Amino acid sequence: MELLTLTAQFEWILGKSNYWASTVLLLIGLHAMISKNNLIKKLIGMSIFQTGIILFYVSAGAKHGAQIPIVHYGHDSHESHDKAAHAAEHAADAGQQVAEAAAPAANHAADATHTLGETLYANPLPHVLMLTAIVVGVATLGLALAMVQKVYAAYGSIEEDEVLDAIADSTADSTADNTVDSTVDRTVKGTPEA
Amino acid sequence: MSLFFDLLSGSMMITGLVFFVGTVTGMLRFPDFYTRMHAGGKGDTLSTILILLGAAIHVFEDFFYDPLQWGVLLVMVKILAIAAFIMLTSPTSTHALMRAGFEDAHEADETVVDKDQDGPSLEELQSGTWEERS
Amino acid sequence: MIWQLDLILLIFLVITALISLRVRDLLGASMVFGIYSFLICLLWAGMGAVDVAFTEAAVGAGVSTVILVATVYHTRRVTGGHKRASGMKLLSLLLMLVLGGVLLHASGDFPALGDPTSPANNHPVAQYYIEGSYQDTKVPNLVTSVLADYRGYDTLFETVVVFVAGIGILAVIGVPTARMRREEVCGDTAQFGEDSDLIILQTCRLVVPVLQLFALYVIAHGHHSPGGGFQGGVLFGASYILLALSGGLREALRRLSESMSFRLAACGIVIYAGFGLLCMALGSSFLDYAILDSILPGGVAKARSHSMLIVEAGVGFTVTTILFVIYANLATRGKLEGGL
Amino acid sequence: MNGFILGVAMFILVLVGALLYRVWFGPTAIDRIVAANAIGTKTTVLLVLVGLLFDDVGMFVDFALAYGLLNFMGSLAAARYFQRSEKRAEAGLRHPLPVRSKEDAS
Repeated sequence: MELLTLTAQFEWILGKSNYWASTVLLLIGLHAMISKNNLIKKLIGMSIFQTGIILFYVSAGAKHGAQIPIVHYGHDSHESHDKAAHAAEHAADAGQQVAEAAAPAANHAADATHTLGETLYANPLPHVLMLTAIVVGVATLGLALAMVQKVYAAYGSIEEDEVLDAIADSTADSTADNTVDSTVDRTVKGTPEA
Repeated sequence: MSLFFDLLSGSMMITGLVFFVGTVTGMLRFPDFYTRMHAGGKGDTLSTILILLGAAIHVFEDFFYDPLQWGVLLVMVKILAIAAFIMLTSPTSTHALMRAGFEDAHEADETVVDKDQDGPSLEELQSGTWEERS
Repeated sequence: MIWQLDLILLIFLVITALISLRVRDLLGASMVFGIYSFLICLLWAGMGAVDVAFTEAAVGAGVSTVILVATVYHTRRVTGGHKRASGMKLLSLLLMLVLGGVLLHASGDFPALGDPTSPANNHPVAQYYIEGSYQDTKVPNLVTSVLADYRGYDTLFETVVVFVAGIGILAVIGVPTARMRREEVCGDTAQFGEDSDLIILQTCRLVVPVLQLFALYVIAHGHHSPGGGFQGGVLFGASYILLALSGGLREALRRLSESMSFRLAACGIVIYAGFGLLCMALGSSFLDYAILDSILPGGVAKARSHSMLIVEAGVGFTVTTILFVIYANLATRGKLEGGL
Repeated sequence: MNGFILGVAMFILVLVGALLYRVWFGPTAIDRIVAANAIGTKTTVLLVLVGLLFDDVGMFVDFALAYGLLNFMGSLAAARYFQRSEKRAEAGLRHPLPVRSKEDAS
């Protein structure tokens, strides 16, 4: 392993920092899901785990010096790449209108964006995947929270060990615990601090 | 003229930062919930609005040199709208939190209670036992 | 990419994650999780992922914190001590050490962050989305065109997952008998915000209409700026949640009842899937909008653009209503009255 | 000017880091909520500044506006929590807080 200069080392660290952070977040979330006793804490851990994964994907699609993945097509362009995209658009329009006659021009414009396209815009694919993952994540978080409320209504606690004890007690009784019902108010059963 | 805009927006941002430093100092150093809320409510709103105004001026500079860019003007209006909504919502949340802390029976630190006044104590107000003497 | 902000934000993120798991007051932990979501939204904005940041902004500020607080309200606020967690903690730490070692070791083989020539960025599919999608669809926002057009199947079934989550919540904590009583209660005219604070009520009266209008703008303008069905839907759902927080859940349910919510949610999916079937009926494959050229004006590319708008509206319907249903059920333990 | 804006953004971020002290050690839940409120407001500002740094504010200002409209929902929910649990206690229902301790920070 060759020795790196200080700036090169710093750049190496910068190049890995997002992956490290996502690893750390993954581990924090997973650790919370395994070892925390409280169910809501477990769910917060699950959300952190999820953001760790999202961070990994978004980092994989990031590019240095790239624009956000929205094409500049308007008239408010200063930079040269905007003009190139603009020209490409015009050429493509022309290519559509005059059909095959203008095909070489359109191809040329496509080539112009091809060279720029690699570094110009951030990679949109991970963004799409993660965007839906966030909304689905909050829907599943809601479902999980509903289950937590149900567990509390049934066993009077959201601490894992207390719930397990309650389950063990109820199975130890030969008679099934019929008072555990969704419609019954839990004041009968819910005495968590007893 | 560019220098004028830069100075204007820069000075607004710096003023906002000064107020934000005040906010943070207050929130870290003040002794009890009510005083912290005071610092957090006022300084935070004002500093946010000032920095956003600075950003709006910075955006307006582009429009000033090229008045055909109506999109840029729209962006400036949006930034001003953010400032307006912060001005609306931030005091509301301060009010809600102050009320919540009051109802949650938080105690005031004794160093900030004015003992000379002939008014009710915080406990009397919170428990509702105090009645105004006519 | 702004690496200075990036680096600080990553450190803050890890700290905030640790705090939110360490705090034993669950209400505090929920709010700290809100801070976590603020910071991660900033991180994504700093990395140029504006659509992801928009979604996180709407979800983190508007929905996830509120539903966590609602659950804490209906369960317990303070977590107890650890009776037998210590053995599990040790095991977990050991596992984390092994897993962390493996993952950190593997990260040495990753391409550097922001490398434009990395395999993920150099893949022909990603290249095609960047270069060809604007010519294909005339939609400047590449994320929207990939979301609603190229990856239409994926988005359709993600929407279905959201819908199924709503049904699942109804199945888990919905209380059918109380729900029938609820219909009668709905009949009488409840005063708007009878038990709310005046200042909060008036502020929300100003904010809610603006928020709804803005949500519609976000859905409609998603072609040209960050936004789209998911973001706008979350904002619209958040506006109903805000109405419920200020004026009472009863008021919000009077505007958008639960049965109507589910009808609209199903409607959204029917719009999306029906549009795909329409493409099939016209002789192309499912969700291939190019064939709609014969119905919609403006050429093939414009037909795809317009189709995306309709599909995004369907997504918006589903997300709006399901998020409101999630809040309404979690805030009241499924009874749809009383509660938070 | 870009360097200046980056400096402003970094400065705000460092101060947000100072607020994390209040989040970590804040003796009660409501202190944490106050800090969360301040951080949420500053997030809005930082989003606009990041947009200026990208030289493309128009794309960032939309969700900064969404934050401006939404970031008081968390504090509103928390405030409603306190108000409602107060009412439940008055009505003689079982309070959701078994122990109403002031030293709930671990």
